[in-house]
Amino acid sequence: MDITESQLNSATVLALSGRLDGLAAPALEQKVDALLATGVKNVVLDCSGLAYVSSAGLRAFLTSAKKLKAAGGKASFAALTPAVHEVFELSGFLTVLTVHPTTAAAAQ
Amino acid sequence: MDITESQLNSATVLALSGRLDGLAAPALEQKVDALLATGVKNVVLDCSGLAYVSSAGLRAFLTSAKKLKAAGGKASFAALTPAVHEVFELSGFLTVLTVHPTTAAAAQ
Amino acid sequence: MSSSTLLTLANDLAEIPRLAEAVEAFCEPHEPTMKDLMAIQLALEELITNVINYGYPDGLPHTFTVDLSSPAPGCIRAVITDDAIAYDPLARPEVDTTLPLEERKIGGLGVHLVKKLMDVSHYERRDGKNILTIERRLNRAD
Amino acid sequence: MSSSTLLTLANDLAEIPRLAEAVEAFCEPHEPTMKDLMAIQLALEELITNVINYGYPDGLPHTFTVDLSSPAPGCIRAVITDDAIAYDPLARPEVDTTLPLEERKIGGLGVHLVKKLMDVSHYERRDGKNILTIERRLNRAD
Ligand SMILES: Nc1ncnc2c1ncn2[C@@H]1O[C@H](COP(=O)(O)OP(=O)(O)O)[C@@H](O)[C@H]1O
Ligand SMILES: Nc1ncnc2c1ncn2[C@@H]1O[C@H](COP(=O)(O)OP(=O)(O)O)[C@@H](O)[C@H]1O
Repeated sequence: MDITESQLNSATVLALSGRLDGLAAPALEQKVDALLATGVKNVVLDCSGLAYVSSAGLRAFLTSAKKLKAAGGKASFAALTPAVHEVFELSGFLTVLTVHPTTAAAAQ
Repeated sequence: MDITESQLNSATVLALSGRLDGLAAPALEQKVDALLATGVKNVVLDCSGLAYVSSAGLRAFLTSAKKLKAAGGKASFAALTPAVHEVFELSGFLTVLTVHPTTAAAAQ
Repeated sequence: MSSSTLLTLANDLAEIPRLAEAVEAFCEPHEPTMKDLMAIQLALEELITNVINYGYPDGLPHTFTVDLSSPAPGCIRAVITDDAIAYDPLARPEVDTTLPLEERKIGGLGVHLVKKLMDVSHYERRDGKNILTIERRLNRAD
Repeated sequence: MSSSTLLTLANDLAEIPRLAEAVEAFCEPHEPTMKDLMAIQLALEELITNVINYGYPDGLPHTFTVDLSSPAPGCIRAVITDDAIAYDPLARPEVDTTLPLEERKIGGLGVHLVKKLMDVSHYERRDGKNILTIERRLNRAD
């Protein structure tokens, strides 16, 4: 999996591409920890290029969202593919995480 | 397998393309029988597009060559791919059949 | 002609993406949707991750198998067979997916997703082996 | 991760091109040359054609299997297992490939080619079954 960082409005956007499986999930958690350490609080996860997510990836999403919320910030998820959307839905993540149709809307 | 018929000098050229396996071999024998029935005696088998030949295909080649020879004609084989050439060689067909590098040379 | 693929895996998480590729190659002639592929890859990742992480407490190298087949047109079956410690992951209590963020437990989702995404999930202990069978009808409406 | 493919075939010559496709799909990750692919497809065609044509004299539908695997890097193995009548094709006398056109027999070449194109060819009768194993090292010099 590749993680590409950029800035949009007041949000730090992490564009995820490829497969967020159990091998790749630790890299995402480390990336969010590193952002938190530099004071970043508003993170948008752009999932438009995310082909696959397993429960290990969902765990990394949940942990990241909890940490950002505890730091007074927030995580927003944008542009889920239909397959990833289904996994969010079956996991009840559509109600606990903030999900937007586009990265632009998530970074408002 | 596809068989395409054309005329070059005094020879009837049959261009073979695809796979000459046990399923396809009867079609080649029928084609040569049909040519013999109309008096054709000089046949070039253009193998440049032949990706595969099995012993059933070799049998069809041998039968065709024998029938044409018995009718006072001849069969020439042209433009073998390396894989088909190897099977001819291992079968001793390079010495019993007439093999030319190109269709033009075979139709001289 | 029908075809099945037997994969032999090491107890190493690096097998996850390799297995995903083999699943894609096996399913391709059956024309799966993206959702189908993801569902089957995900279910297998969840189950083999547990086998790899918890099944072999001796820490030594072991192998186990994943057998891919199509028992009927438009249906994919995977059977995981391991000689790891006896464990039925399907017997675990249901997770509550309706709790708010603060109360959600980190983990436990994997088996929940397996059950939701598969049409069949079945555990058996036989001849000292764990045998987990999962099946999905391709292109199902959901 | 290592992978093997088990194919179940009917006693019908229409299986030949399907088997050839499955062989190509299985071998592809092992980067065979055109000669390698042709050699393995040809050896399998010769052997299964004989099973289909002569192995089941009752004329009824039967199935048999072809198991494709890679026992070592750069080596492809195929095992044909059938419950047809006991027959060892490898025990047949060598054909004479040096005779002139008129004296060449129509036929008998198939098994000759199998032996030449494969590095291993082995017959065994076990549990009422014919088990034929062939192997080829890919990219061999010849
Ligand atoms: N295949 C297995 N063999 C033995 N124990 C297992 C297996 N799978 C799961 N477990 C046990 O069940 C617990 C919870 O599993 P699971 O919810 O999948 O864990 P997590 O989501 O924390 O990875 C594990 O901590 C382990 O003790
Ligand atoms: N699998 C088999 N089971 C039984 N008999 C066989 C088998 N394969 C070959 N035979 C016998 O051996 C003979 C010669 O085989 P082969 O040379 O391959 O035949 P051909 O080249 O004429 O197809 C056949 O006519 C048949 O009687």
